[in-house]
Parts: sequence; structure tokens; C-alpha cells
Amino acid sequence: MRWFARRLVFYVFALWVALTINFLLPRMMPGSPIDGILQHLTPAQLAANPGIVKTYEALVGGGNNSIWQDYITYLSRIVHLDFGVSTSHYPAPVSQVIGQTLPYSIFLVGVAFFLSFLIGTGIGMFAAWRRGGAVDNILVPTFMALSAFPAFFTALLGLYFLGLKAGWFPIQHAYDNGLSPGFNWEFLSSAFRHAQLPILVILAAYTGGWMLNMRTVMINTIGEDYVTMAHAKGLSDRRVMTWYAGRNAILPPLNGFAALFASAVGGLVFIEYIFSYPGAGLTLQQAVLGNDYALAQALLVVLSVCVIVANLLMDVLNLILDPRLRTG
Amino acid sequence: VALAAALSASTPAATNSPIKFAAGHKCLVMTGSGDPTFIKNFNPYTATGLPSGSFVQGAFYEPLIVTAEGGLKPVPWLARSWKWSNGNKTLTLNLARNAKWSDGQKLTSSDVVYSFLAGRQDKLMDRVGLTGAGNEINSVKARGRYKVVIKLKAPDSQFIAVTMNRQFIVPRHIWSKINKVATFNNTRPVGSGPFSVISHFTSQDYVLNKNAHYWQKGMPKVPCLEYVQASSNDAALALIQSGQVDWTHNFVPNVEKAYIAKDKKHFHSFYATTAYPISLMSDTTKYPYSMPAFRKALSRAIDRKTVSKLGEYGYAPPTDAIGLNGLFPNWVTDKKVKARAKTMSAYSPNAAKTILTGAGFTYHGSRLYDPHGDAVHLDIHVIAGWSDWVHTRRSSRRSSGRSRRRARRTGSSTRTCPRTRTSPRGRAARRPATGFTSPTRRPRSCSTSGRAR
Amino acid sequence: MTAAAPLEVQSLTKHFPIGSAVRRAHVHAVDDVTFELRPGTITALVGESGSGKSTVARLLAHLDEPSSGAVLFEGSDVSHVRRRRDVLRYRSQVQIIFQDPFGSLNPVKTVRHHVERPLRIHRVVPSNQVEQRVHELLRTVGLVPPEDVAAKYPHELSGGQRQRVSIARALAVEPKVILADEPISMLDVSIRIGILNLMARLKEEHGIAFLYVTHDLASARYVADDILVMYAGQIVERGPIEDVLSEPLHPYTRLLLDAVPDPATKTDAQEIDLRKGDTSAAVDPSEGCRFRARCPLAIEICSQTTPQLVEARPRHAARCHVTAPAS
Amino acid sequence: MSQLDPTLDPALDLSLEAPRRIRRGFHVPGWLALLLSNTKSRLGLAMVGLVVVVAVIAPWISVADPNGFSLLAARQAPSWNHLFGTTDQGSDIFSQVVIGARRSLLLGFFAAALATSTAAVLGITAALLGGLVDDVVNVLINIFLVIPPIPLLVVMSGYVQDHGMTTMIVVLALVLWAFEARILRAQALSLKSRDFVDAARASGESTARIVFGELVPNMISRIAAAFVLVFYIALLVDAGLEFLGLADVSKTSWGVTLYWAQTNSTVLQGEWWPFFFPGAALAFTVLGLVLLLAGIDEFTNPRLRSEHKPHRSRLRMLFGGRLATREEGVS
Amino acid sequence: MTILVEQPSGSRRKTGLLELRGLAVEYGFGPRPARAVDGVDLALQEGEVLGLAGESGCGKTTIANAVLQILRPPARIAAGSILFEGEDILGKSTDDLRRYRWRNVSMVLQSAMNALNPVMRVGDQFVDAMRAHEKINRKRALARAGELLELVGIDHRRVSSYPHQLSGGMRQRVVIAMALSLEPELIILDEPTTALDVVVQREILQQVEALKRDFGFAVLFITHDLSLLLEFADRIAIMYAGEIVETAPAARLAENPQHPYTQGLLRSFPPLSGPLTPLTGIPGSPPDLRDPPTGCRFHPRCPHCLPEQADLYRRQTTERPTLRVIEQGHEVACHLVAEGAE
Ligand SMILES: Nc1ncnc2c1ncn2[C@@H]1O[C@H](COP(=O)(O)OP(=O)(O)OP(=O)(O)O)[C@@H](O)[C@H]1O
Ligand SMILES: Nc1ncnc2c1ncn2[C@@H]1O[C@H](COP(=O)(O)OP(=O)(O)OP(=O)(O)O)[C@@H](O)[C@H]1O
Ligand SMILES: [Mg+2]
Ligand SMILES: [Mg+2]
Repeated sequence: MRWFARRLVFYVFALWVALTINFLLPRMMPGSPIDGILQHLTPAQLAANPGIVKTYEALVGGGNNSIWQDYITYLSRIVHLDFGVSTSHYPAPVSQVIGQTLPYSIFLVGVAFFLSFLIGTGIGMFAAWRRGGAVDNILVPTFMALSAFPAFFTALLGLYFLGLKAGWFPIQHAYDNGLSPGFNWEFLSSAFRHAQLPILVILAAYTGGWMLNMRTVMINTIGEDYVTMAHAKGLSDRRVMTWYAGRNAILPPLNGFAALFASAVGGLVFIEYIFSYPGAGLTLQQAVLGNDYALAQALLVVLSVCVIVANLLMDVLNLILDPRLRTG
Repeated sequence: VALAAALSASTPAATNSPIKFAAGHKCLVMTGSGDPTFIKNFNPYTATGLPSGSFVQGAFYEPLIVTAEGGLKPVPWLARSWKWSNGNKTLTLNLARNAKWSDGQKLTSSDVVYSFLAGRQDKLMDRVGLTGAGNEINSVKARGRYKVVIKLKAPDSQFIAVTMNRQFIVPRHIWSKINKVATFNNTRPVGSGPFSVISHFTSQDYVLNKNAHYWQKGMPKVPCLEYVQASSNDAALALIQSGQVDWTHNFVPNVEKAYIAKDKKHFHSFYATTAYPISLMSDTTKYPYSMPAFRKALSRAIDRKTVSKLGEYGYAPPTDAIGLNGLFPNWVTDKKVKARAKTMSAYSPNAAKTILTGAGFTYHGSRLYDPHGDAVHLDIHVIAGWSDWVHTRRSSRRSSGRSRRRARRTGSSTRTCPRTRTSPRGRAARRPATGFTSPTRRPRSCSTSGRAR
Repeated sequence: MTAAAPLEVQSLTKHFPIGSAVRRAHVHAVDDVTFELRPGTITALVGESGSGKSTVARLLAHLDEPSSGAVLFEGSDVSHVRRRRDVLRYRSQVQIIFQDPFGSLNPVKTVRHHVERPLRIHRVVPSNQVEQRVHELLRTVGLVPPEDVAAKYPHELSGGQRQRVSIARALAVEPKVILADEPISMLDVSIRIGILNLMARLKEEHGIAFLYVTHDLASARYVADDILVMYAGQIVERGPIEDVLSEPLHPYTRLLLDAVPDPATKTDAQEIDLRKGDTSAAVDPSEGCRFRARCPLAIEICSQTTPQLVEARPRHAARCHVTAPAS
Repeated sequence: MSQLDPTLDPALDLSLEAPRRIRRGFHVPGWLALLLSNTKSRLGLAMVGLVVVVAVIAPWISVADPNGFSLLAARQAPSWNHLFGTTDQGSDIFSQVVIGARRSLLLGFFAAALATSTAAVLGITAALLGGLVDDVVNVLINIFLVIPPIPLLVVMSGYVQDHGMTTMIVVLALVLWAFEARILRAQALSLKSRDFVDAARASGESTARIVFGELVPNMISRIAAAFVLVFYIALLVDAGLEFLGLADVSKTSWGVTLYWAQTNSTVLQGEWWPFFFPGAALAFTVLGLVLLLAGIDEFTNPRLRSEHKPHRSRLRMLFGGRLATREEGVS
Repeated sequence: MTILVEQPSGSRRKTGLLELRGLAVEYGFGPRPARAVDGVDLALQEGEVLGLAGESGCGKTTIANAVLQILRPPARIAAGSILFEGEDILGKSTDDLRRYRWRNVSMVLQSAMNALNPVMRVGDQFVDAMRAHEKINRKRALARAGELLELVGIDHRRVSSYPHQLSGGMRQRVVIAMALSLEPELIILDEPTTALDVVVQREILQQVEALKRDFGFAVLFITHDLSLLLEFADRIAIMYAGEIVETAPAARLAENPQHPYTQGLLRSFPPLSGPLTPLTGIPGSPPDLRDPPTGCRFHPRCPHCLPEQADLYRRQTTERPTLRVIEQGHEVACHLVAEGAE
């Protein structure tokens, strides 16, 4: 448990650093983004939101306050989830825009990443178990090649061939027009249908990573004495593969989760953009192109938080899977 | 405006008749391009983008008189007739007597007066410059239930075409009770327009149903409007290609092949050549743009034909140097001026060279140096995602061939100088002209508008 | 040969913190250890795993810093010297050989590199003679022909050869003291004797003082003159090796001796009483004998006061209330 | 976008870094010989080599101006005149792709070089010094791993006005160094516990010499792996940013060609070539690098090697019989 | 895995519990595989403790793995047969093999410290082994695991511990208990104590002896510590470079070693008591098994292989010596000995 407590402390610290980086980022860059932001608002709009300039100044700098004052304001505003007003969604506050888009991204990346993890580790495990077998010789190179494809290229190919030419999948939006989000079958099935193609692309892009990871570790694990011992005990192959080799081999890839998940969150920007999927990634891209700095920065914070939370979940999973962490 | 290199303008709109897809579409389905996901806000005063931008303003709130772009005749709307008097300083408007708000109340002159003077209640509601320094309105008064009299401080030829076009009428009984307009989201709008009920709203589409109380008989002809979010031109094209969307007003590259060819019978497009031309605006206070010779040379160095073909897929013809003949074909009457406008827009690198060297510019090899001896750079900033614009920049890039130029993506805001923003149509107004700016400083004088896509 | 010990260790102590900042505990890896290494003598340091043998060697090699106590090199305390020049001077006199012949040589460097680096660092010989000196050293440790061996990479050598390279490296600086941390425990049985013989020869020929860390009593008896027995960070017995092995004073030494398989004394009924090992004896130890939990002779006083090293016989001391009581 | 983040398991056996030899006395760095003896890395090397060659000879096989436009030649499908077809503007895509290879390779290379050297110095020194330095570096690394790099880059590129190559290299290296530092630090930590580091210390080597003279040579393959990793991540990320329009879209590069393809809705117009060729070129290069990495991985971890007998004869043909083999080396 | 079986010619001799005939195991493919085990004949009677000693890399573990049929590529059995109770296990089906493992022969791996699955409770690993072979419910299996642990001197409550919560010696004992769980006829102990302290080693060996007395299993005891074997084994086989060079009862081997290699090994262990004489060990190092010396594999290191004795030298360097019985139960493969016996 001490291990877990240490992780928690680290995450809080990491969050703080991420916030600070986020705070410093616009201040380190040349130019003054505050002008960019203010130019998006009419004088009337500005007049209508007297506090807004302060929020923006705390966010990106450019005011007359000292950097420390800004920093305090910035942190206290973020604690209250006040990221200012989105200029591209005026007059909606940034938090509302994020609240509206983030669930889709979480859904997309959650499902896709979970699947890619299952499939990737499954294939990796099996390929290592049967070195030189069909899975090892066909699926492994295939997924490896697929993951070498830039995600946006795979997405374009998917859009062109599977979406447009074959017409198998809807090619944009998160659900059919005319439906309202809610927990009903019609909406959920539609949402799933719209997510299919993006999910396939994420699968193509990320399964290979898990797979190679798992395969490598599994090959090492198979050489471990406890696996030899399990064989010697006369256990069935399946049992040895899953409970002796697999259970142990899955731990290192889980620990590499952070980097992979963070990069998958990044991949969302491309995939959502190409499939016009109204998630955080697309919103981020549009916010940056539209100089909606407040929104862009808030999204960066929120995505970092997502990665941290995902890491935390993985740590819990790790804790469940690895007794050494629990009692060590 | 010294230099108006007319490139091309406005929006080629794709339409397909509702017939074919009537089965699938109950509503007329429309889309724009580069819309961010929708946020439920139907407050016309805080509107910058959809859904409460000009499109929805029109659906719920109507002006008194509508003047279309391109110098066309004003069309009576809520005001069925009007009369200037007192040396064109007094405007008397007669309102439609059957107009009603969608909650069933009558639309009367008090609503109109309220709308004009609402800026006094909240600055945000000022559509006519009432609270600004240049206020030209003396008074707005109701005379009876259906007559409104507006007194101006001085005659203004653009008052109907521009100011009136901007002023929509809102129900007094609703808005006068709003404390803080800025934070009012108006989620159940009460308006006089043809559509009044938001029957469906999500971040990616919404549906507006007919106003049962609409005052114009038999209108609107479609039962409902559905507006679908499209995050880019590309997304919009995909939507219209597949027939999911009936109408859009964004740029479609190569529309013949990309759209019409898919269903020649039902898919159509038009390009409003009567709109304001795309033009290069220079900040004439900045050297070397302050030199007429330099601007002249620039104009001659641009191959407008090619720009039109490549940048705009030939939708919009090249214009002359004045650039108003699409918009106001009859404005220029002097034959000599016409001829000169033509020459000045004729592509001729040699002529450009001559002009430049005549004005003290020099060439070292293929590089151009200004009279001060500095190398000339042109920074051209374009808006990412506005594909036609970006193209235009690209294809014009090489035509004068001698100066090294760098192009940058910018957001819509920074380096653009919109000089033409009076169009009532959303798209044109949101589309700032590309400005040539000096390499060093960006013009502070010009304001900005619009957003990137 | 002078009897002055080049290296003297006085009350050397090393504590390692373990656990978190909240529940901090200390392993008393080395606790109040005093001994000296004399020229031309091999001193064996034996003890069970984790008793602190390597830590002693590392402290002496100036790889770790002691928590307290002193390492006197030719009379001056060197345990805390920091200046690079001083450290270098010390290193040129005291060298260490590690247990793992695979790990102690850099796999990407040739034998020549390993042997010539100390020569160059300490400028033992002018640089034009380095090559020649390398060959001499290799010959000294029995690696012939030196020209061939010098160009080889560690993976091209057998374990025994690698250990000889390590010794050659240690010898390069012409040290007065060599600390050998289990130099043969990872070697094949058939080549261990060769290394031991080499150590014995170097001791004779160069008058080097060896610290021979091992857990193999038989090999210790074979080469060493003196022996130190460690248990849980403390020296529990000390003396000339024949004396200690033939008449051990401390019960732990006896236990060790009994446990070693010795074909010469094989008796079928040699069942010995083995109590459960108390592995945490060195973690924040309380007052009292650290061996008491396993000791067959333990009496009351053993859990009350820590016994001191007492010379019960000439030069033969033990830390036990029962067999070597303080007079 | 590191879709592939191969397990660089620090616990792997490193003793195999030992140099192989070619003939007597002539040493080839072990990793190069191994690189050539591994099927995957050989294929990868060949693929990357091809791209490099194309990039080098690009000016001679492309038209003068890859962005030149022509009304007559716009939107042409691939043909003998235009191998990869033309864009909406009539630019020759083949030329754009071959010229674009230059930018991609240069950028990837320098970003990787910068990131790798930062990571190597920080990671290895931290591991070796331990204590507070190590804690700080470690926390720093982990924090960089927690902030998703692409969103960070996207936001940064919103602020950065100058999207020149140098800026991009620095920015990419800044964001990506942690990937490598994590690997290298772990590696150095495991190496540090090896006795030879202590042995070097005991014989009086300075810290700097231990890092660069003893540790780094042992980590060459790891460093190479990390380098390759960042190389292709940088390629992908840079092309991605360009594709999103967050870069200088007047340059010639794969990402920019893709950007124009996307902006001009070529996909929807049924024109596959403007996005296919640059995308394929990118995928080809990345695949080559991935294979190279897999090869490096395989020879660093002997267990990963497939147990086929080496096709030595064919190799001989390829490399003129000068390939080092183990047997020749051990005398 | 390809299994090449060379049927032993001749009539079936009466076999003991386990008999290896001409066993050869190769590692790697291609033209020069390493023959880690080359033509090994070895027999083990019921209840016997057979020691197998030899330098590192001479093929001891490979033999053990071959007996249990848990060799993995690139290892393959190139020749020979392995008879267990007279039945060749090389021809067995996968299922039969599975049943044979652990029920008939169990094994304590060389690095038993790492032989336990780190993420499974100790008890569950017992249960796994038991349930793979017999119908027994989990509770009863756990109870039995507890009893077995008590047998090796570990608290039965430790069934719910994870391996990392046990010390090295405890883990070793857990594995030994596990090896006993199905009461097999033969237990292979592959260097069960190498990584342990002498005291712990002694403890474990005593326990094994006691258990052997109670259960009556046979032991194949593998080690490179000859002094240990002399004390512990009934009979000892000495291996060198993939071959058995000498087998003899323990006592006899200690007194009268015949093979120069055995003699050298015995000379490598300094005594703990008695007079100290300078020892020599064995000069040189073991050969590369991919390219073993011709003739007698030991000849490059053999003190009796001298070019001066030309005739003998020629035979030593070209002709492979075979195991010959020189006395009841004492076999040696050496040209010198053959010479002497004739
Ligand atoms: N760097 C360290 N941090 C914490 N504890 C340590 C460290 N080094 C050694 N110890 C502890 O100090 C004690 C003594 O260790 P040391 O390595 O000196 O034993 P040893 O007698 O050499 O054992 P072995 O025979 O296994 O080599 C052990 O309990 C060990 O766990
Ligand atoms: N997986 C493998 N691949 C190739 N060669 C191997 C493999 N495993 C073992 N060998 C070789 O087979 C030979 C015999 O190995 P084995 O493990 O049986 O030796 P051993 O006698 O048990 O040695 P040790 O005392 O070190 O355990 C060695 O030379 C070794 O190099
Ligand atoms: Mg030690
Ligand atoms: Mg073995």
C-alpha cells in the first residue's frame, strides 16, 4: 500500500507540474496571446464579462500583474474549474465546452484502448507461446506494419475505403443526427456505430504496440524458471500460458501504460479531426486554429488529468495483479 | 482603397432539391462548415457563431427591412412600407398588422421601439450604435400600435441598407425582464420568425420547427430546419455528397466533380458573383504599401486569371482593378476609368517590373530591393481551413516570382484587415479580406472578426 | 618485512536506511568492526549471506562511506577523504576484486583496456611503457601469451581467466592491499584452486595484504592465515585460522563448521541442531547477543547485554558470554 | 505519437554488446555487425537507406519546383508524366514526396539526436549519481510522460509563430526526450549495479569517464534504439502537425502535401493519390525505422532472436563477403 | 520438437527405475549444433540416490530436463531413449507425458528460488499441481499443501503467502515440498542448494534425507559440489563435456577415483581438517561443446596425455573412450584405465 500512496503523491505532484507548465507555456512563447484572445471578443462582449480579462490574463499572461499574482489567480480559478470563456463557443464557458466534448473522447479512447490492450496482449501472448506459429508469422508482422502507419493516414484510408467506398461505416459525428444523447438503445447503438471506424483506426494504430510489448516480455517470461516448473508439474499448456507466463508477462506492459495511453490521447486529435468526431481532440485542434487559447489550454490540462486518472486506474489494476506491490 | 486586386468572392452554395430525399428528410437539412460543436445558446446578442449566429437570428428574429447584398432593392419585411421625410432625416415605418410573437402575443410598435433602444438597457443589445460615440439616431418613437418614427441627426443613405438590416426586432415583454443579457441563453426563444420551436438540440445538430403563429401566409414552406454541425469544409462536403444534407453554403473545391456529378439531376450549386470580391487590402500607411507604385506593381504582378482558375476553381471571374463590377455593375460609368481599371489588372510581370524600377526599386539577380536598399519580403497570412483563400494565396505566390515571400497560417484574428463587413449574410461578413501587411509590424488599426476553421 | 599494518579498521560501522521515511529502520550491515590487514598475510572474512562481508570490503575500497569509525591507511584516517587527489592516492594502494567475473569487466572493452586504465590513471609507469607493463601483469597472473590475451574481450575468456584479469587490474597499481570479495565463488570448482594459488603466490612475492571474503571455510583454510567470522554485522570471532577452525569459540563458528560438507569427516549420524535463522538480527538490533535466537548455548545474559570481543586465547578472540566471558 | 513503444526491458542481458570482429585486428562495432546480421534490421536499414538515397538525389529526379502549379496538369491521376499524379494546383506529387523526404529525414534525425543526447546525459548521469539528482530527473521524466505529448505540441504550435525547422526540432526534442530518458535511465540503473562500474570507480576513474567511457559504450544499442524511436515519433508527430495545418503549410513536406489533400477534399472527390503517396512514403519510412528498432531489440535481447539458421551465403552476396561472423572472430 | 529415437539394439536388459540409453541432446540448428549431452548411459534404481557431478555447462541440467521432457527449442533430443520403469517416455503422447510429469518424476529446479510463480499464492501452486493429476477439491488440496509444508519445516499457514514473502531457503523448501506432493518415484534435485548458505544447505539436505527415509523415492542429485555428493549420494556419476566419464559408489569414488578428471575434481576441494597439501585443481577450461576435442574430450586438460607416449597419445586424441566396468558398479571411460585393466 505504501507503493500506492507514493504513486498518489506523485500524481498530485505531476498534476501540479502540469498545471504549472500550462501556466508558463504561453508566457514563454513569443508574442502576447492575450491580444489574440481579446480580438475575438467584441467590446460589448468584453464589457459584459468584466472578470473575463482577469481570467485570461491569469491564463496566458499579458496583464500588469506580477507573475506570482497571476499564478495564484490561475490556480485558484482552476480549482474552481473556471477556465474563462471559450471565444470560439462564445459565450459558453470553457468548462461547459469541455464537459460537452470530453465524454465522447473518453468513450472512444476508453473502448478502443481497452480493446487494443486485450487484443494486443492476447496476440502477443499467443505469438510468444507459439513462436514461429501462424499467429507469430502472420498477425504479428501485420499489426506491426499497421502500427507503423501514421494514425491519420490509417484514418484517411479507413475513411476512403471503408467509409466512402464501401459505405460500411458512418464517417462523421458521434451519433446519428436527430438523436439525443441518453441511455437508450437507439442512441447507444448509433453511438457505437459511429465510433466503430475511429475505434478500428485506434486499434490498428495501437494494438501493435501492446502486442510487441507483450510478446517481448512473454518470451522472456517463458524462459523463467517458474514456467519451466509449471511444465514439469504436468499442467496443461493453456494453464501454463495464461496463469504462469501470461499473468506475469502482463505486468511490465501495464507499467508502460502511461506512455502509450498518453500517446493514444494524442492520436485522438488526428482521428477525431478526420472523422469529425466531436470529442476533445477535435475541439483542441479547432481551438488552436481558432486561437481560442483558453479552451486549448484547459483541454491540455483536462487531457493530462485524464492520463493521470487512467494511470491511477492502471495502478489499482497493477495492485490487484501484482501481490509484490501490495505487500512489499 | 487604393488597391483592390479582385480575386473572387463569396460562397458557392450547393443545393439539392428536397424531392429526392424527401423520404429520408422531414426537414430541410443544412450545414455550414467549420462550426464548432453547438452550445445551446439562442441569445442573438451574444451570438458569434452557430447556433445563435445570423442563421438563427433570421429564423427567430426578423428585421424591419431586408436588403440583400449586391445593391439589390430593399425588401419590406416587418415593416410593410416606409417613408422618408424632413429632408431624409425622419423615417416613418408601417408595421405588418398581423405579425405575432410565437407565444401568441401581437408584435407592435412598442416592440420595435424597445428593440432599437434596448442598448440603453444593456449595451450588449445595441445594434445601431445608440450608445457609441457616432450615434446618429435622435429618437425612435411609436405612433400608434403599428407605426414607428425614427429621427436621424443627419441624412444617411446607408441607414436602410446597413443599419436597418442589422436591427432585428425582439419581444419587449421577454427581453425587458432580462437582467443580464450576457449570461442569458434564451433556450426557449420567443420570436416572430418563421421558426420558433427548438424541437431537438444536441452538440452536433438541432432542429427548428415551424412557427405556428407566423404572420406570412403559407410560410415557411418546409416544416422544419435541421442544422448539422460540420467541423470543416471536408466534413460538409461529405455530408452533402451523401445526401444527408440538402443545403450548404461553404466552399466546395471542384464542385462539378465533387458534388454535382454525383447526382446531376438533383445536385446544384451557385456562386454568388454579386458578392464582394476577394481582395487584397494593403495598409497604405505602411511602407512600402504606402507607395502607389508598389501597389500598382503588385496589382500587375498578379495573374488574376490563374488565381481565379486555381484558387477559386474558376467559380468567380477575375475582376478589374476597381473590383466593383460584380457588386455594382453600374457604378462606374466613365469609359476611361473602366479601361484603366482593366489595364491595371492585366497581368504583366514586365509592366510590374517597369513600374517598380521606375519607382526606385532595384533587382539584384532575381531579388527585389526597395528604394531604401532593403530586400522586399511579403508575408501573406491566410486563414487555415478556408481552402479557397489559402489556394488563392498559393497560386498568386509565384506569379510575381521575384520577391521572396513567406506565408503563414494564422488564426483569423491577427493579421487581417476586414474592410468590408456590411454584408448581412453570415459567411461573407465573417470572411475578412486578406491583407498585405508590412513585414515588420502588424497593423493595429484594423479590427478583426470571424474565426478560423 | 615490516609488521606495520597498512590498513587498520577501527570501530567501523555502516547503517543502511530501509523502509519509508515514515517507518524508517536501519540495517546495521557493519557494526563496530575492528581489525587490521598485515602485509604478506591473507585474512579471511567469513559469515553467512547478508552478514555484512561485502559491505566491509566496499567500505575499505572507498566505494561506500562508513557511518562511523575509521579506516586508517598507514596511520591516517581515509574514510572521509573527498579530494580527488587523496582518493586517487588511496586507490593506488588499496584495490578490490569482485565476486562476479562476468560483471566486473566491461563487456565492450578489451583486456588491455582494463589493465592499462589504472596504469594511466595513476601514472604508474610512463606511457611508453604501459604496453610492456600490461604484458608483464598478464604474465604475472598466468595469462599467456599476453599479447593475444590483451586483445580479447571478456566474453572470449573463461570465468577463471576473467578473474585473473581482475587480479591483474588490481595489481596494476602495485597496491599494498587487495580486497577480494568472494573471488572464486562463481568459478568452476576445477579452476578455483588456481586462483587461490595465485593469491597465495602474490602474497608471498609482493607482500600484499589480502582480505579474502568468502563463505567457503575450506578455501579460507587453504589460503588464509587469519580469519574473521562475521554474524549480523559484527565480528563474532577472530584469530589465526587453524586455531579458530580446530577449536572454535563462538557457537556460530561451530555451526558453520558443522554445516560444511567434509568428505573426510563424513559421519552418517552427524545431525546438527539447526534453529530457524533469524534474518532480521541486524535490523535495528536491540541490546544483547545477535546470535542468541539461534544459539544452543544461550543463557540469560545473552539477551541483556551485547557481548564484547574477548581474547580468550592468545590472538584468538570471540564475542560470546559463554565461551569467551569477559573476565 | 508513439504507437510503438517497444519494451526496452532494462533487465535484459547486455553482455552481448561485445564487439564482433572482422578478420584479424579489424574491429567493427558489435552493434553494426549485428544490425547487418539480423533480418529485420537489415530490411529496415534497406528501407530507410532507400528513403535517404531518394532524399539525397531528390533534386535530380524531381521537377524544378515541387510546388509549381499548372492549370493544365491539375488533378491528374498517376501516369508516366506524373508518377504520383498531381495536386489540385497541378503540382507534381512525386516531386513533393521526394523533396519532402529531405525535410522529414533531417527533422527526424536532428530531433532524435537532440532528444537522445539530452536523454542520455540526463538519464545516465542521474542513474549513476543517484540520490536527489536521480529523484529529480525521475520525477521530471514521469511528469513528461503524463502530459500527453501531442496535445502539448498542438497547443505549443498554437503559440509558436515560427514553424521553422529549428524550432520544430527543439520543440519535438523537448517533448520527446522523456521517452528515451526513461529507457536509458532504467538501463543505466541496471548497468550501474554491475560490478564493473564499481571496479572502474575503485581503479580511480572519474564520473564523467565512467559515464562516457564505461556506461555509454555498453548502451550503444539502447541509445540507438531510443534514437530510432524518437526519430520516427518525431517524423510522425511533425507530419501530424502539418497535416492538421499547425505548421508552415508553404513548405514542401509529406505532412504539408497531406494537408493540402485534406484541405482540398481530395478524398471525397475520389482522388486517392494526393494523400496516398505522401502517407505511404511516411508509413514506409516509419516501417523501416520500426523494423530497425525491432532488429535492435532482437539482438539486445537474445531470447527474441528467431532460431533460424543464418542465410550466410546470401549475406555474403549482399555485403561482398566481408560480413563479420562470430566464428571468424573468436580465435 | 523433433524427436529422433535411435532404438537401442539388442535385447531388453532388466531395467531399474530410470534408464538413459545413448541419450544425446543438441542445442541449436544448422551445421554445428552444440551437443550438450552426448551418448549418456545412466541407470537409477528404486530408492537410490544418484549423484551427478561435473563442471558448469557439462550438461547436467540438460539431462534432468530431458528426463522430464521439458526441453524447449532450440534443444532437441538427437538420439537415445529414456526408459522409465521400462517404458520409453520419448514415444509418449502429450497427455501421457503430462500425466507422467510430477506424478512419476518431479524436479527441484536449479534456481528453485525463482521456481515459484510470483503472482500466485504458494498454496495455489500446490493445488495446481495436484489438480492437474487427480480429482481433489481445492480445500482438501490446500490442506494437504499445508501438511507438506509442515513436513519441510514451514508453518502450514504459509500456504497463503506469496513467494516474495518467503526467504530464499524457505522457497527452496516449498519447492521440495511441492515435489513431494504427488509422491513420485523419482525426484530430481538440480543443484538445490547452490544459492544458499552452508547452514541452510545443510538443513535442507537433512530434511531431504529424512523425507527420503519416509517416502522411499529415488533421487537424482545434481551438483558441482563433489564434496556434498560424497556425503549425500549412494552412487556418483561424473560428467565431463556432455559425457559420463566415471560412475561408482560414493565411497569408492572418494577412495579410488580412476578418471583423471575425477581425480582432478577431488583435488580441487581443500579439506577442512587434516593436513593441508598444495592442490592443483585442473588446469585449462572446459571445451566448447559446439566444437569438442576429438578423441577423449578431456585430453587437452589431462595431465596424462603427453605427446611423448605417442601410441597412447594418438588414441587419446582420436578415439573416443567408452565406459567400461572395472569393478562391480564402477565404470570409467578412459584410455588409461582401459590400458591398465588389460
Ligand atoms: N546499498 C544498500 N542499501 C541497503 N541495504 C544494504 C545495502 N547494501 C547492503 N545492504 C544490507 O546490508 C547487509 C549486509 O550486506 P552485504 O552485501 O555486506 O552482505 P554479504 O555478507 O556480503 O552477503 P553475501 O554473502 O550474500 O554477499 C544485508 O542485510 C544487505 O541487505
Ligand atoms: N537454451 C540453450 N541454447 C543453447 N545452448 C544451451 C542452452 N541451454 C544450455 N545450453 C548449452 O548446453 C550445455 C549444457 O548446459 P546445462 O545447463 O545442461 O549445463 P549444467 O551442467 O547444468 O551447468 P550448470 O552447472 O552451470 O548448471 C552448455 O554448454 C550450455 O551452453
Ligand atoms: Mg557479498
Ligand atoms: Mg545446470
